[in-house]
Amino acid sequence: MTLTILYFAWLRERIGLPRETVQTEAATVADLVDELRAREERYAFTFADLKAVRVALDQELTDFDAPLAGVREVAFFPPMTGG
Amino acid sequence: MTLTILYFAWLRERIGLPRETVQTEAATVADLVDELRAREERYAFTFADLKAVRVALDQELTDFDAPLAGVREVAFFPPMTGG
Amino acid sequence: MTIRVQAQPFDYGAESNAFARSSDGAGAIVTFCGVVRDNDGTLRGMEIEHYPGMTERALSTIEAEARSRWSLSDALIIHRHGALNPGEMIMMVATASRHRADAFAAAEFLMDYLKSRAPFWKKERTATGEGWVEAREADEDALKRW
Amino acid sequence: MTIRVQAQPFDYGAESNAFARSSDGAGAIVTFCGVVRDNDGTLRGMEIEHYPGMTERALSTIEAEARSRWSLSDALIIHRHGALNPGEMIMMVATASRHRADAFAAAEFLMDYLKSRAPFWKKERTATGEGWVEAREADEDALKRW
Repeated sequence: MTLTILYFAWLRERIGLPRETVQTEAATVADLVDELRAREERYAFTFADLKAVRVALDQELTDFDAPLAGVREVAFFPPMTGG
Repeated sequence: MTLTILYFAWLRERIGLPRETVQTEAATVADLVDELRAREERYAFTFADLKAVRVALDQELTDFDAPLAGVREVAFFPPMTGG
Repeated sequence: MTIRVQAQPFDYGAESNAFARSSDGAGAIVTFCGVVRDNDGTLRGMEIEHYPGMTERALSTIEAEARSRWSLSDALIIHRHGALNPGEMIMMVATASRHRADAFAAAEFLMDYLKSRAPFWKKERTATGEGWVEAREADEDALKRW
Repeated sequence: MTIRVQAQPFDYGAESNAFARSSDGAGAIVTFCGVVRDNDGTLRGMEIEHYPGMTERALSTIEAEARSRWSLSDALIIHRHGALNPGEMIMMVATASRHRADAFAAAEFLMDYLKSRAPFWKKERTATGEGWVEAREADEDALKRW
Protein backbone atom coordinates (compact mmCIF):
# COMPACT_ATOMS: atom_id res chain seq x y z
CA MET A 1 0.00 0.00 0.00
CA THR A 2 1.06 3.61 -0.63
CA LEU A 3 1.06 5.94 2.38
CA THR A 4 1.78 9.64 2.71
CA ILE A 5 3.68 10.28 5.93
CA LEU A 6 3.77 13.78 7.44
CA TYR A 7 6.19 14.96 10.12
CA PHE A 8 5.70 18.04 12.29
CA ALA A 9 7.75 20.16 14.69
CA TRP A 10 10.94 18.49 15.93
CA LEU A 11 10.13 15.22 14.16
CA ARG A 12 10.11 17.13 10.84
CA GLU A 13 13.43 18.76 11.75
CA ARG A 14 15.13 15.53 12.81
CA ILE A 15 14.00 13.56 9.80
CA GLY A 16 14.68 16.52 7.57
CA LEU A 17 11.49 16.53 5.53
CA PRO A 18 7.87 17.50 6.06
CA ARG A 19 6.36 14.62 4.11
CA GLU A 20 7.21 11.56 2.08
CA THR A 21 5.44 8.75 0.28
CA VAL A 22 6.24 5.15 1.26
CA GLN A 23 5.33 1.72 0.00
CA THR A 24 4.67 -0.57 2.93
CA GLU A 25 2.86 -3.69 4.02
CA ALA A 26 2.95 -2.68 7.70
CA ALA A 27 -0.22 -3.80 9.49
CA THR A 28 -0.13 -1.23 12.29
CA VAL A 29 1.43 2.14 13.07
CA ALA A 30 3.93 0.35 15.33
CA ASP A 31 4.96 -1.90 12.43
CA LEU A 32 5.41 1.17 10.22
CA VAL A 33 7.56 2.85 12.87
CA ASP A 34 9.73 -0.30 13.05
CA GLU A 35 10.22 -0.20 9.27
CA LEU A 36 11.16 3.48 9.40
CA ARG A 37 13.59 2.95 12.30
CA ALA A 38 15.34 0.21 10.32
CA ARG A 39 15.82 2.53 7.34
CA GLU A 40 18.27 5.13 8.57
CA GLU A 41 19.81 6.53 11.74
CA ARG A 42 17.75 9.76 11.62
CA TYR A 43 14.53 7.71 11.78
CA ALA A 44 15.83 5.52 14.60
CA PHE A 45 16.83 8.68 16.46
CA THR A 46 13.49 10.41 15.87
CA PHE A 47 11.43 7.41 16.93
CA ALA A 48 13.72 6.42 19.83
CA ASP A 49 11.14 7.35 22.48
CA LEU A 50 7.56 6.85 21.35
CA LYS A 51 6.21 8.33 24.59
CA ALA A 52 7.18 11.70 23.10
CA VAL A 53 5.43 11.02 19.78
CA ARG A 54 1.78 11.23 18.79
CA VAL A 55 0.22 9.78 15.64
CA ALA A 56 -2.80 10.66 13.51
CA LEU A 57 -4.30 8.48 10.78
CA ASP A 58 -6.17 10.42 8.10
CA GLN A 59 -6.15 13.42 10.46
CA GLU A 60 -7.63 11.61 13.46
CA LEU A 61 -5.52 11.16 16.60
CA THR A 62 -4.94 7.49 17.38
CA ASP A 63 -2.58 4.97 19.01
CA PHE A 64 0.47 3.11 17.81
CA ASP A 65 -1.38 -0.18 17.71
CA ALA A 66 -3.98 1.20 15.27
CA PRO A 67 -4.27 -0.80 11.99
CA LEU A 68 -3.21 0.89 8.75
CA ALA A 69 -5.70 -0.87 6.46
CA GLY A 70 -7.48 1.71 4.30
CA VAL A 71 -5.38 4.58 5.61
CA ARG A 72 -3.91 7.13 3.20
CA GLU A 73 -2.21 9.70 5.45
CA VAL A 74 -0.12 9.07 8.56
CA ALA A 75 1.19 11.99 10.63
CA PHE A 76 3.80 11.90 13.40
CA PHE A 77 4.27 14.82 15.77
CA PRO A 78 5.06 15.74 19.39
CA PRO A 79 2.37 16.42 22.02
CA MET A 80 0.43 19.47 20.89
CA THR A 81 1.05 22.91 22.35
CA GLY A 82 -1.68 25.13 20.93
CA GLY A 83 -3.68 27.79 22.69
CA MET B 1 -29.06 58.71 67.81
CA THR B 2 -29.55 60.12 64.31
CA LEU B 3 -29.56 57.65 61.42
CA THR B 4 -29.80 58.13 57.70
CA ILE B 5 -31.92 55.37 56.20
CA LEU B 6 -31.69 54.56 52.50
CA TYR B 7 -34.19 52.50 50.52
CA PHE B 8 -33.53 50.93 47.14
CA ALA B 9 -35.52 49.26 44.37
CA TRP B 10 -39.03 48.13 45.37
CA LEU B 11 -38.48 49.13 49.00
CA ARG B 12 -37.84 52.70 47.81
CA GLU B 13 -40.99 52.56 45.67
CA ARG B 14 -43.22 51.14 48.42
CA ILE B 15 -42.05 53.55 51.08
CA GLY B 16 -42.10 56.38 48.57
CA LEU B 17 -38.75 57.95 49.32
CA PRO B 18 -35.09 57.13 48.68
CA ARG B 19 -33.79 58.30 52.05
CA GLU B 20 -34.83 59.80 55.35
CA THR B 21 -33.28 60.79 58.65
CA VAL B 22 -34.62 59.23 61.84
CA GLN B 23 -34.09 59.70 65.56
CA THR B 24 -34.02 56.32 67.23
CA GLU B 25 -32.76 54.45 70.26
CA ALA B 26 -33.12 51.08 68.53
CA ALA B 27 -30.35 48.72 69.61
CA THR B 28 -30.36 46.50 66.52
CA VAL B 29 -31.53 46.57 62.91
CA ALA B 30 -34.45 44.35 63.90
CA ASP B 31 -35.49 46.87 66.57
CA LEU B 32 -35.30 49.67 64.00
CA VAL B 33 -37.45 47.67 61.58
CA ASP B 34 -40.03 47.18 64.37
CA GLU B 35 -40.10 50.93 64.97
CA LEU B 36 -40.56 51.62 61.27
CA ARG B 37 -43.33 49.02 60.92
CA ALA B 38 -45.23 50.65 63.80
CA ARG B 39 -45.10 54.04 62.09
CA GLU B 40 -47.26 53.66 59.03
CA GLU B 41 -48.91 51.03 56.88
CA ARG B 42 -46.45 51.51 53.98
CA TYR B 43 -43.57 50.56 56.29
CA ALA B 44 -45.43 47.58 57.69
CA PHE B 45 -46.18 46.49 54.13
CA THR B 46 -42.59 46.98 52.95
CA PHE B 47 -41.07 45.10 55.87
CA ALA B 48 -43.75 42.38 56.00
CA ASP B 49 -41.37 39.64 54.85
CA LEU B 50 -37.78 40.20 55.96
CA LYS B 51 -36.59 37.15 53.99
CA ALA B 52 -36.96 39.38 50.92
CA VAL B 53 -34.96 42.25 52.46
CA ARG B 54 -31.23 42.79 52.86
CA VAL B 55 -29.56 45.38 55.08
CA ALA B 56 -26.25 47.22 54.99
CA LEU B 57 -24.78 49.27 57.85
CA ASP B 58 -22.42 52.02 56.70
CA GLN B 59 -22.27 50.29 53.31
CA GLU B 60 -21.37 46.83 54.61
CA LEU B 61 -23.83 43.97 54.17
CA THR B 62 -24.95 42.58 57.52
CA ASP B 63 -27.80 40.81 59.38
CA PHE B 64 -30.94 42.04 61.10
CA ASP B 65 -29.53 41.26 64.53
CA ALA B 66 -26.54 43.55 63.99
CA PRO B 67 -26.18 46.34 66.62
CA LEU B 68 -26.67 49.96 65.52
CA ALA B 69 -24.23 51.54 67.99
CA GLY B 70 -21.92 53.91 66.12
CA VAL B 71 -23.72 53.42 62.80
CA ARG B 72 -24.59 56.44 60.67
CA GLU B 73 -26.15 54.97 57.52
CA VAL B 74 -28.61 52.09 57.27
CA ALA B 75 -29.71 50.79 53.86
CA PHE B 76 -32.57 48.42 53.09
CA PHE B 77 -32.90 46.73 49.71
CA PRO B 78 -33.94 43.48 48.01
CA PRO B 79 -31.47 40.71 47.11
CA MET B 80 -29.05 42.15 44.58
CA THR B 81 -29.34 41.45 40.86
CA GLY B 82 -26.22 42.89 39.30
CA GLY B 83 -24.08 41.42 36.59
CA MET C 1 -6.83 47.00 38.87
CA THR C 2 -9.72 49.13 37.63
CA ILE C 3 -13.33 49.50 38.79
CA ARG C 4 -15.74 51.75 36.95
CA VAL C 5 -19.42 52.31 37.75
CA GLN C 6 -20.96 54.51 35.10
CA ALA C 7 -24.19 55.51 33.38
CA GLN C 8 -22.67 55.89 29.93
CA PRO C 9 -22.09 52.95 27.56
CA PHE C 10 -18.66 51.36 27.28
CA ASP C 11 -16.97 49.71 24.32
CA TYR C 12 -16.47 46.04 25.23
CA GLY C 13 -14.00 45.41 22.41
CA ALA C 14 -11.94 48.54 22.99
CA GLU C 15 -11.83 47.81 26.74
CA SER C 16 -10.80 44.19 26.06
CA ASN C 17 -7.98 45.29 23.74
CA ALA C 18 -6.74 47.97 26.13
CA PHE C 19 -6.84 45.51 29.02
CA ALA C 20 -4.96 42.82 27.08
CA ARG C 21 -2.34 45.32 25.95
CA SER C 22 -1.71 46.73 29.42
CA SER C 23 -1.45 43.22 30.89
CA ASP C 24 1.75 42.63 28.97
CA GLY C 25 3.29 39.32 29.86
CA ALA C 26 0.13 37.90 31.34
CA GLY C 27 -0.40 35.32 28.62
CA ALA C 28 -4.01 34.54 29.48
CA ILE C 29 -6.86 37.03 29.26
CA VAL C 30 -10.48 36.17 30.12
CA THR C 31 -13.39 38.55 29.71
CA PHE C 32 -17.07 38.30 30.53
CA CYS C 33 -19.71 40.62 29.16
CA GLY C 34 -23.36 40.76 30.21
CA VAL C 35 -25.85 41.92 27.59
CA VAL C 36 -29.46 43.06 28.13
CA ARG C 37 -31.33 40.09 26.76
CA ASP C 38 -34.84 40.07 25.44
CA ASN C 39 -35.96 36.51 25.97
CA ASP C 40 -39.42 36.68 24.48
CA GLY C 41 -39.30 39.80 22.36
CA THR C 42 -41.35 41.93 24.76
CA LEU C 43 -38.56 43.80 26.58
CA ARG C 44 -38.57 47.55 25.96
CA GLY C 45 -35.70 48.42 28.24
CA MET C 46 -34.01 48.06 31.58
CA GLU C 47 -33.23 50.42 34.45
CA ILE C 48 -30.36 49.61 36.78
CA GLU C 49 -30.39 51.18 40.23
CA HIS C 50 -27.36 51.06 42.48
CA TYR C 51 -26.10 52.27 45.83
CA PRO C 52 -23.39 54.86 45.13
CA GLY C 53 -20.52 54.46 47.54
CA MET C 54 -21.37 50.95 48.63
CA THR C 55 -21.17 49.74 45.03
CA GLU C 56 -17.54 50.79 44.66
CA ARG C 57 -16.69 49.38 48.11
CA ALA C 58 -18.32 46.04 47.37
CA LEU C 59 -16.61 45.73 43.98
CA SER C 60 -13.22 46.64 45.50
CA THR C 61 -13.69 44.01 48.20
CA ILE C 62 -14.65 41.36 45.65
CA GLU C 63 -11.72 42.24 43.44
CA ALA C 64 -9.25 42.19 46.36
CA GLU C 65 -10.58 38.78 47.36
CA ALA C 66 -10.05 37.49 43.79
CA ARG C 67 -6.48 38.81 43.79
CA SER C 68 -5.77 37.10 47.10
CA ARG C 69 -7.05 33.75 45.82
CA TRP C 70 -5.49 33.64 42.37
CA SER C 71 -2.35 34.86 40.71
CA LEU C 72 -3.62 37.81 38.69
CA SER C 73 -1.56 40.45 36.97
CA ASP C 74 -4.62 42.62 36.41
CA ALA C 75 -8.40 42.78 36.76
CA LEU C 76 -11.12 45.08 35.44
CA ILE C 77 -14.76 45.59 36.37
CA ILE C 78 -17.09 47.96 34.52
CA HIS C 79 -20.77 48.13 35.48
CA ARG C 80 -23.41 50.45 34.10
CA HIS C 81 -26.39 51.94 35.90
CA GLY C 82 -29.39 53.89 34.65
CA ALA C 83 -31.39 53.22 31.49
CA LEU C 84 -30.33 50.48 29.05
CA ASN C 85 -31.89 49.20 25.83
CA PRO C 86 -32.15 45.56 24.74
CA GLY C 87 -28.85 44.45 23.22
CA GLU C 88 -26.81 46.98 25.18
CA MET C 89 -23.92 45.81 27.33
CA ILE C 90 -24.59 45.96 31.06
CA MET C 91 -21.20 45.16 32.46
CA MET C 92 -17.90 43.40 31.87
CA VAL C 93 -15.11 41.87 33.86
CA ALA C 94 -11.64 41.00 32.63
CA THR C 95 -8.82 39.08 34.29
CA ALA C 96 -5.20 38.58 33.28
CA SER C 97 -2.87 35.88 34.53
CA ARG C 98 0.09 33.82 33.45
CA HIS C 99 -2.14 30.78 33.87
CA ARG C 100 -5.44 30.38 32.08
CA ALA C 101 -6.98 28.38 34.94
CA ASP C 102 -6.42 31.35 37.28
CA ALA C 103 -7.82 33.84 34.79
CA PHE C 104 -10.94 31.71 34.26
CA ALA C 105 -11.55 30.98 37.96
CA ALA C 106 -11.06 34.60 38.98
CA ALA C 107 -13.41 35.90 36.26
CA GLU C 108 -16.10 33.43 37.28
CA PHE C 109 -15.59 34.28 40.97
CA LEU C 110 -15.89 38.00 40.22
CA MET C 111 -19.12 37.37 38.32
CA ASP C 112 -20.63 35.16 41.01
CA TYR C 113 -19.94 37.70 43.74
CA LEU C 114 -20.88 40.68 41.63
CA LYS C 115 -24.28 39.07 40.89
CA SER C 116 -25.28 38.65 44.52
CA ARG C 117 -23.04 40.91 46.62
CA ALA C 118 -22.76 44.17 44.73
CA PRO C 119 -25.71 46.56 45.27
CA PHE C 120 -27.30 46.67 41.83
CA TRP C 121 -30.98 46.10 41.10
CA LYS C 122 -32.49 45.60 37.67
CA LYS C 123 -35.95 46.70 36.64
CA GLU C 124 -37.34 45.49 33.33
CA ARG C 125 -39.84 47.44 31.25
CA THR C 126 -42.00 45.38 28.89
CA ALA C 127 -44.98 46.09 26.67
CA THR C 128 -47.30 45.22 29.54
CA GLY C 129 -45.60 46.93 32.47
CA GLU C 130 -42.47 46.94 34.52
CA GLY C 131 -41.04 44.90 37.34
CA TRP C 132 -37.93 44.29 39.41
CA VAL C 133 -35.86 41.31 38.34
CA GLU C 134 -35.92 38.72 41.11
CA ALA C 135 -32.69 37.26 42.42
CA ARG C 136 -32.20 33.66 41.29
CA GLU C 137 -31.55 31.01 43.90
CA ALA C 138 -28.95 29.56 41.53
CA ASP C 139 -26.96 32.80 41.81
CA GLU C 140 -26.88 32.60 45.60
CA ASP C 141 -25.98 28.91 45.40
CA ALA C 142 -23.13 29.72 43.03
CA LEU C 143 -21.29 31.44 45.89
CA LYS C 144 -21.05 28.25 47.91
CA ARG C 145 -18.40 26.67 45.74
CA TRP C 146 -15.79 29.34 46.41
CA MET D 1 -20.18 28.88 14.94
CA THR D 2 -16.94 30.11 13.43
CA ILE D 3 -13.46 28.56 13.24
CA ARG D 4 -10.60 30.46 11.66
CA VAL D 5 -6.98 29.31 11.36
CA GLN D 6 -4.90 32.10 9.90
CA ALA D 7 -1.40 33.54 9.62
CA GLN D 8 -2.50 37.18 9.80
CA PRO D 9 -3.18 38.99 13.08
CA PHE D 10 -6.73 39.40 14.34
CA ASP D 11 -8.28 42.23 16.35
CA TYR D 12 -9.36 40.71 19.68
CA GLY D 13 -11.55 43.68 20.60
CA ALA D 14 -13.25 43.95 17.22
CA GLU D 15 -13.86 40.19 17.16
CA SER D 16 -15.26 40.31 20.71
CA ASN D 17 -17.65 43.12 19.80
CA ALA D 18 -18.78 41.46 16.57
CA PHE D 19 -19.32 38.19 18.40
CA ALA D 20 -21.31 39.81 21.21
CA ARG D 21 -23.44 41.72 18.72
CA SER D 22 -24.25 38.70 16.58
CA SER D 23 -25.12 36.65 19.66
CA ASP D 24 -28.14 38.82 20.28
CA GLY D 25 -30.22 37.52 23.15
CA ALA D 26 -27.43 35.40 24.59
CA GLY D 27 -26.96 37.51 27.70
CA ALA D 28 -23.59 36.05 28.69
CA ILE D 29 -20.42 36.35 26.60
CA VAL D 30 -17.07 34.88 27.65
CA THR D 31 -13.84 35.34 25.74
CA PHE D 32 -10.33 34.01 26.20
CA CYS D 33 -7.27 35.44 24.50
CA GLY D 34 -3.79 33.95 24.54
CA VAL D 35 -0.88 36.38 24.22
CA VAL D 36 2.76 35.61 23.38
CA ARG D 37 4.36 36.13 26.76
CA ASP D 38 7.96 36.93 27.41
CA ASN D 39 8.53 35.58 30.90
CA ASP D 40 12.13 36.62 31.40
CA GLY D 41 12.63 39.29 28.77
CA THR D 42 14.65 37.08 26.43
CA LEU D 43 11.97 36.03 23.96
CA ARG D 44 12.54 37.33 20.44
CA GLY D 45 9.57 35.66 18.80
CA MET D 46 7.51 32.56 18.29
CA GLU D 47 6.73 30.33 15.33
CA ILE D 48 3.54 28.28 15.35
CA GLU D 49 3.41 25.24 13.12
CA HIS D 50 0.16 23.42 12.47
CA TYR D 51 -1.28 20.56 10.45
CA PRO D 52 -3.55 22.08 7.81
CA GLY D 53 -6.70 20.05 7.40
CA MET D 54 -6.43 18.21 10.68
CA THR D 55 -6.39 21.52 12.58
CA GLU D 56 -9.80 22.55 11.24
CA ARG D 57 -11.18 19.04 11.81
CA ALA D 58 -9.92 18.90 15.39
CA LEU D 59 -11.28 22.37 16.21
CA SER D 60 -14.65 21.51 14.67
CA THR D 61 -14.83 18.32 16.71
CA ILE D 62 -13.96 20.18 19.92
CA GLU D 63 -16.51 22.90 19.19
CA ALA D 64 -19.25 20.37 18.39
CA GLU D 65 -18.49 18.58 21.65
CA ALA D 66 -18.80 21.87 23.58
CA ARG D 67 -22.13 22.59 21.91
CA SER D 68 -23.44 19.15 22.84
CA ARG D 69 -22.45 19.61 26.49
CA TRP D 70 -23.63 23.15 27.11
CA SER D 71 -26.42 25.39 25.93
CA LEU D 72 -24.54 27.76 23.59
CA SER D 73 -26.05 30.20 21.16
CA ASP D 74 -22.68 30.74 19.48
CA ALA D 75 -18.98 29.93 19.66
CA LEU D 76 -15.86 31.28 17.97
CA ILE D 77 -12.30 29.99 17.69
CA ILE D 78 -9.50 31.93 16.00
CA HIS D 79 -5.94 30.56 16.04
CA ARG D 80 -2.90 31.98 14.32
CA HIS D 81 0.03 30.10 12.83
CA GLY D 82 3.37 31.30 11.51
CA ALA D 83 5.60 33.99 13.02
CA LEU D 84 4.47 35.99 16.06
CA ASN D 85 6.19 38.67 18.13
CA PRO D 86 6.10 39.02 21.93
CA GLY D 87 2.86 40.72 22.98
CA GLU D 88 0.96 39.55 19.88
CA MET D 89 -2.26 37.63 20.28
CA ILE D 90 -2.00 33.93 19.45
CA MET D 91 -5.60 32.87 19.58
CA MET D 92 -8.99 33.55 21.06
CA VAL D 93 -12.17 31.70 21.84
CA ALA D 94 -15.57 33.19 22.57
CA THR D 95 -18.77 31.58 23.79
CA ALA D 96 -22.30 32.95 24.11
CA SER D 97 -25.08 31.53 26.23
CA ARG D 98 -28.16 32.58 28.14
CA HIS D 99 -26.40 31.32 31.26
CA ARG D 100 -23.01 32.56 32.36
CA ALA D 101 -22.07 29.20 33.89
CA ASP D 102 -22.48 27.54 30.48
CA ALA D 103 -20.50 30.25 28.70
CA PHE D 104 -17.63 29.95 31.22
CA ALA D 105 -17.55 26.14 31.25
CA ALA D 106 -17.66 25.89 27.46
CA ALA D 107 -14.88 28.46 27.00
CA GLU D 108 -12.65 26.66 29.48
CA PHE D 109 -13.44 23.31 27.86
CA LEU D 110 -12.58 24.69 24.41
CA MET D 111 -9.27 26.00 25.77
CA ASP D 112 -8.36 22.76 27.54
CA TYR D 113 -9.00 20.66 24.43
CA LEU D 114 -7.47 23.15 22.06
CA LYS D 115 -4.26 23.12 24.13
CA SER D 116 -3.71 19.38 23.92
CA ARG D 117 -5.86 18.06 21.05
CA ALA D 118 -5.50 20.55 18.23
CA PRO D 119 -2.35 20.07 16.11
CA PHE D 120 -0.40 23.24 16.85
CA TRP D 121 3.24 23.35 17.94
CA LYS D 122 5.02 26.40 19.30
CA LYS D 123 8.69 27.15 18.79
CA GLU D 124 10.27 29.95 20.79
CA ARG D 125 13.21 32.00 19.59
CA THR D 126 15.31 33.63 22.29
CA ALA D 127 18.58 35.52 22.39
CA THR D 128 20.45 32.26 22.89
CA GLY D 129 18.68 29.96 20.42
CA GLU D 130 15.39 28.36 19.65
CA GLY D 131 13.39 25.42 20.93
CA TRP D 132 10.05 23.71 20.77
CA VAL D 133 7.74 24.46 23.68
CA GLU D 134 7.15 21.28 25.66
CA ALA D 135 3.64 20.15 26.48
CA ARG D 136 2.81 20.64 30.15
CA GLU D 137 1.54 17.71 32.15
CA ALA D 138 -0.96 20.09 33.77
CA ASP D 139 -2.51 20.69 30.34
CA GLU D 140 -3.03 16.97 29.76
CA ASP D 141 -4.38 16.60 33.31
CA ALA D 142 -6.83 19.44 32.69
CA LEU D 143 -8.73 17.21 30.24
CA LYS D 144 -9.62 14.68 32.92
CA ARG D 145 -12.20 16.85 34.61
CA TRP D 146 -14.50 17.07 31.59
